[in-house]
Amino acid sequence: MSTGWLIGSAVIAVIVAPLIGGLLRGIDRKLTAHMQGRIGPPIMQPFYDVIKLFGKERCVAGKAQLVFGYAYLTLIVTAVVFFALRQDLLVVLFILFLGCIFLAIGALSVKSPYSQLGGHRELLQFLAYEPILLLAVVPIALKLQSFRIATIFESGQPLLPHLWLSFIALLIVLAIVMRKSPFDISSSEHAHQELVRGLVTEYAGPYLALIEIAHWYEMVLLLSILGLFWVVGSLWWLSIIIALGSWFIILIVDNISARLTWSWMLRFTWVAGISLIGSNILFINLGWM
Amino acid sequence: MARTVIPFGPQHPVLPEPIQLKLELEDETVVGVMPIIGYIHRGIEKAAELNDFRQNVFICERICGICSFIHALTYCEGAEAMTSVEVPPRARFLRVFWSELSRTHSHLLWLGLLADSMGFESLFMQIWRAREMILDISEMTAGHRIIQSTCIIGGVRRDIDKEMAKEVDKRLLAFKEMLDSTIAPVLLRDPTIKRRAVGKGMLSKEQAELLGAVGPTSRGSGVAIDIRQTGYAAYKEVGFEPVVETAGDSYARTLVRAREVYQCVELMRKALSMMPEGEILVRVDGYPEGEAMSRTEQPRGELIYYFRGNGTNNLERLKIRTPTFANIPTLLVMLPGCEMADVPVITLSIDPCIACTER
Amino acid sequence: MENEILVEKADFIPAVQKMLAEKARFGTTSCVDLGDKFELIYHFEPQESPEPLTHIRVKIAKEETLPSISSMYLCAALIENEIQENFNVQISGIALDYQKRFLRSKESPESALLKPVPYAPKPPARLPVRCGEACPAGIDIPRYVRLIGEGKFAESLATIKQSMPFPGILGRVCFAPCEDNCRQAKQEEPIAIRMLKRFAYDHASYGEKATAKQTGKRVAIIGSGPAGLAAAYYLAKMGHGVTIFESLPQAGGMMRVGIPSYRLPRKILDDEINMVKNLGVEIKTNTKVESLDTLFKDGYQAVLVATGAHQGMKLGVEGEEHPKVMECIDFLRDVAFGKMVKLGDRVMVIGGGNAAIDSARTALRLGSKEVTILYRRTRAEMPADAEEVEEAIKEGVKIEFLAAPKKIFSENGAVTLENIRMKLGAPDASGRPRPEPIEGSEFKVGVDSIIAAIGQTPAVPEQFNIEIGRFGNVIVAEGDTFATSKEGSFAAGDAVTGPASVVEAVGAAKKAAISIDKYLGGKGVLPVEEIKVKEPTSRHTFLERWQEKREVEVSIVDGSVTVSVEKKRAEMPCLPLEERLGKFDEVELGLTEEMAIAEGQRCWRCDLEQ
Amino acid sequence: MPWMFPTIWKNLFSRPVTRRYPFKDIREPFPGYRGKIYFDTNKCDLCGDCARVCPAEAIEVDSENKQIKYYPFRCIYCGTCVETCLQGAITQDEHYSPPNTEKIEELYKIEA
Repeated sequence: MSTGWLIGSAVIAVIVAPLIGGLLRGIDRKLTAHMQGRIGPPIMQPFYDVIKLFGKERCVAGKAQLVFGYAYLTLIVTAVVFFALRQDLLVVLFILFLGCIFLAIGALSVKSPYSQLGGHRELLQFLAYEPILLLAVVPIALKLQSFRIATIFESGQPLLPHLWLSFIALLIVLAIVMRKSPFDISSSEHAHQELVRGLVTEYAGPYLALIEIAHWYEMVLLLSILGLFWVVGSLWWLSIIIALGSWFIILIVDNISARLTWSWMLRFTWVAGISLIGSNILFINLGWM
Repeated sequence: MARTVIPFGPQHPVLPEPIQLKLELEDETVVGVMPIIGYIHRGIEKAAELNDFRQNVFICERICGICSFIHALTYCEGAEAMTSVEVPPRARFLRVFWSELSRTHSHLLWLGLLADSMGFESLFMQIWRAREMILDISEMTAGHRIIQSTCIIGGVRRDIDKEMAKEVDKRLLAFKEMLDSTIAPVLLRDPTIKRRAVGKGMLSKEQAELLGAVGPTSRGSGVAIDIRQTGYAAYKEVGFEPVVETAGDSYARTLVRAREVYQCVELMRKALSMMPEGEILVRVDGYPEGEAMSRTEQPRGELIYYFRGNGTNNLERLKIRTPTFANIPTLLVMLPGCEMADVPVITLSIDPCIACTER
Repeated sequence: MENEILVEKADFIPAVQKMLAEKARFGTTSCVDLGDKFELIYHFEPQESPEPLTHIRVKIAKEETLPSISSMYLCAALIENEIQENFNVQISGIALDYQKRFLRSKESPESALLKPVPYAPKPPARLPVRCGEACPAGIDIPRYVRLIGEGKFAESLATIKQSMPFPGILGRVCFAPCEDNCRQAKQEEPIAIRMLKRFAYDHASYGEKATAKQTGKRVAIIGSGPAGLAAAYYLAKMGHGVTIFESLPQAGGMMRVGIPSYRLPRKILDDEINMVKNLGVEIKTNTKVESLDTLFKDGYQAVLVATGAHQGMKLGVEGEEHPKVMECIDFLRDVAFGKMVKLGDRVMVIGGGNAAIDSARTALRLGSKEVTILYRRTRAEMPADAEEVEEAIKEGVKIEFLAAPKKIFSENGAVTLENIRMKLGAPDASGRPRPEPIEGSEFKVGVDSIIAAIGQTPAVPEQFNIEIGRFGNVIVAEGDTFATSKEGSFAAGDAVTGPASVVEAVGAAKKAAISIDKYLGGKGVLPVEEIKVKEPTSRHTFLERWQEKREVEVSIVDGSVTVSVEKKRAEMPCLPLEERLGKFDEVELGLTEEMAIAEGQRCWRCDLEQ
Repeated sequence: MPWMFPTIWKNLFSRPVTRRYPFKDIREPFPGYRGKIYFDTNKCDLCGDCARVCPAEAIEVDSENKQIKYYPFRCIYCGTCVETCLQGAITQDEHYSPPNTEKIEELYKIEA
């Protein structure tokens, strides 16, 4: 594939990803509302919210927080660009991690106890899902002998039949990144939680909007990684179905469970995630998958 | 370990009423708690001294937005005792009906808030959807959804005729059906709910007695105290057994309230079916003189009114002891040692009604 | 209102106390401003809720102060506080401590009430521990060690007493298999369990309370050694009439005649024997039992043979009958009963057990200048306590390893011992390397006396008419019931096991006592005093506890220096060496209180480990 | 967790139970609902009973100027005035009184 085409797709990705992300958030809210027997907000509501936030007064608790907020957005966008350029999957993930750490540091740079606790919990959350995300790449590399996304496109055969265990582990990660029950620990989706959206309590106005947009990027990036599991072959459109399907499963789980505590989350994600991926790696090495 | 003081309230999304809990945290563990009340004092006791004693019903009714009928009932019971008025039997049964309706709606509201504090939004919506059915019955029978304003000194203002009683019965059965099919199984079985509530906020029986806990808070710890046993209104005729759980944790208090919802439905149907024909209101001629004490069981526990009249149109003194006021000290026992994430659940488990507390 | 109680200010608190005594629940308080006075009405609900309320009314002048009832009804604090604020009523005693614990008033001190209830109020199930399993008497070791660490010495002593009657004796002479099995020894040094037992006995007192009703049955016990005394103790507590027959002039058996008084002061021994006597046990000294049948004829329903192992083993070398050769057991007995024993300057002790060490140290105290122990193997194989050996060497005892006697004869007026050097060979049945003589390595030593301390065997009179085992002359007793071949007679202690330790004898005697009780128609339940102590409810993990012990001190003065402090095993304070010789004063002085508490806290509490 | 699933699945494929109040699908109130208060200026005889019984002091009767002042934002819609009025001059209909951006008061000129 030509370089020009790749760069073009990267530009398109940067523009389209937040649109998809916002749209998915809108549909998410609508579907959740319907599951609860409500009408719910209009599908475009997330965009209205962000536009309204941009129109608000610029108010910031500390300059450092601002820098970290921007760093978060920039790094996430960079990760998306690298993904679109079909670069090394490890590079994409590590840039993503760095971005998330900046978000937590941004929260920790403010003195508000809510923000502090939120930042602390975000780090714990990070501790819970990043190892799984990182480990999930290993079976892919084992299968294809390369960490490059381009290789997945070139391989010519879908990954899901071999790597469905890792895929399930990634679903847990998706739930955490989307901040859904039972994992909405650091900043609950609705502020009805002891920390009042701890992580972003101290962000307001346009800066909150930036964080929101970065979340959209993050979600789309993660869904794309899930989509990689069936990106080739004649049924390439299955990749979109898989990504949206897993997104829908997370919505369902969100609606049928209560929020749990961080200690439980840490235990669950580590035990479930690592054993799933570990057995996947084992099975690949044994030649069963 | 890092020690932080988190101001939980006075404005907090989990506790939509103004009470402040200064939580002392060590990392995520609560080591100290300091409840601060007094943010919405409204001087209702004083207002009741200045107003006509008949008008006070409507003022007392507005002490609390959730158990308003029972406040009115308690006031009327006391005022009737002072003016030596005999309430007609039909009115007494109607009072039982409405106060149980009030209790049902209060418990459902609380169960919904509990689900919300656990981040279980769909259950919250489902419970409030069921509560809507109760509010419809309230609107149908009393004319308003929450503040029914049906109880006045001497009886009740509205009657429930046979046709309406049939309709109410039908709606109550539909409500029970909804509870059975969608809400009760989740409350009783869902592992995520149990994980959040079982063993959290322990209150032993001795502590409950010593700290003067009332209502479901004490009944969740195995203290079988229910003021309805004294048989005010028509409770003696209707008859009932208090709901008691012994575990003493947040889950036990949840179960007490959930079981009481079922009990309320039964009591309402019983009251409607046992209701005798006759008057619903008698004329009140006298003026309050002397003293009286009236106690009722509010959804949150025992409610005490003390009256003192001097034969004029106004009361000399009205003293109100609300259940949440008696239950707040238990928080000091329940909260220390729990995780920060459990604070909303434990705090809610006493069903704090701050508007009541402050009066 | 009905049920009014009008009281004056002075009678107010008594009236409320009366309500409290009737278990009335406090409802609320109303206050009315009467112009020049306040009237306060306290509403109470007597016991059951359908009863009418009771109202205590009290009038006070505006400048007067009313006592608070919040010390009786904690829940009243909030209400009284509110009244105080709204009406300016002066109420004494309520000072709500909002900063600390909200409901603490001046009168009610901080109570357990305001602490949260732990979810699992029951103490965690305890695990079997290696020290406890190693103890022949089955003492709850982790518990008494913990209680000493908590400073509860009396409870600790009671814990020991639950399973073993002689903490004073065993706190001094036990060979402490528990310490060998202490798990902490793998990481640090073992807990000084024996020293703590001694500490508990020295620093706390214990009254015997649990005694069963008299059964009217009578039991005879032959021998007043540890096994006999322990069995007597338990049988007496189970309500039987017990008589002990002792052939020696004083009770105590091997504890009196085998253990020198610098290790076990006679006062302690006498105290413990008196403790048994006080339970109603009769001890007949200087009485030799000739036959068991006469005892049964005398009206005893059961007999316990606990004669011990008092017969020294023969050396089996040429010239053994030499008058200067003594059996160690005879030697120690003579010393114990104050007979003058002339040893001379040079003493040779043959053997490597505790008896050998005891003999050597006793010899030193009797004035011998040069005491040598002859042992066939090396120090690692010595059956004696390492500590005892250490002390002996400190005191000046020489030990000749890898040598054995070959011949004893008189030469130039002195006894001469011809010895032979040994080397270690293949392990034998006991697991120790078998010593093999090296040919031609004989050497001669001239000494003044020789003490043979190579072991003892029981000497059971033939008239007892009970079955004797083929090896070692011991009584054959059934493993669980301790019953011998003769109906109604039982045996325990060294007489059954061969020479062993005090604690093993006590452990066996306890089981024998249970068995005898069952034989006599009892249920075989040992009467045990209940101990009321709070069990720990927290379960730390092993790792956490281990790290707890290593305190890290950071000095800020000269930069950052980290010092890790390791808590060492307590060292037993001992009599200085120069004060030991020539006297029989107790060598070990006992731990101080601080040392004992520190030692008790050092324990890892493996029994609570998750 | 699975116990909630049938409910949300059913909800997802059925009509929402909420309404777009006050724009669409407004449910008619039950008969007997205590809503807005109206004064019949023809029937009123300015006796002032309603003002006396009103617990919220939402009605002021000015007999000199022959007018009644009614404060809807004080009113608690208890309906006591309706029951009290001997002339039957006060009526209450079954609709909520609409929200407003300012605290209005209503003035009734009595003709009789």
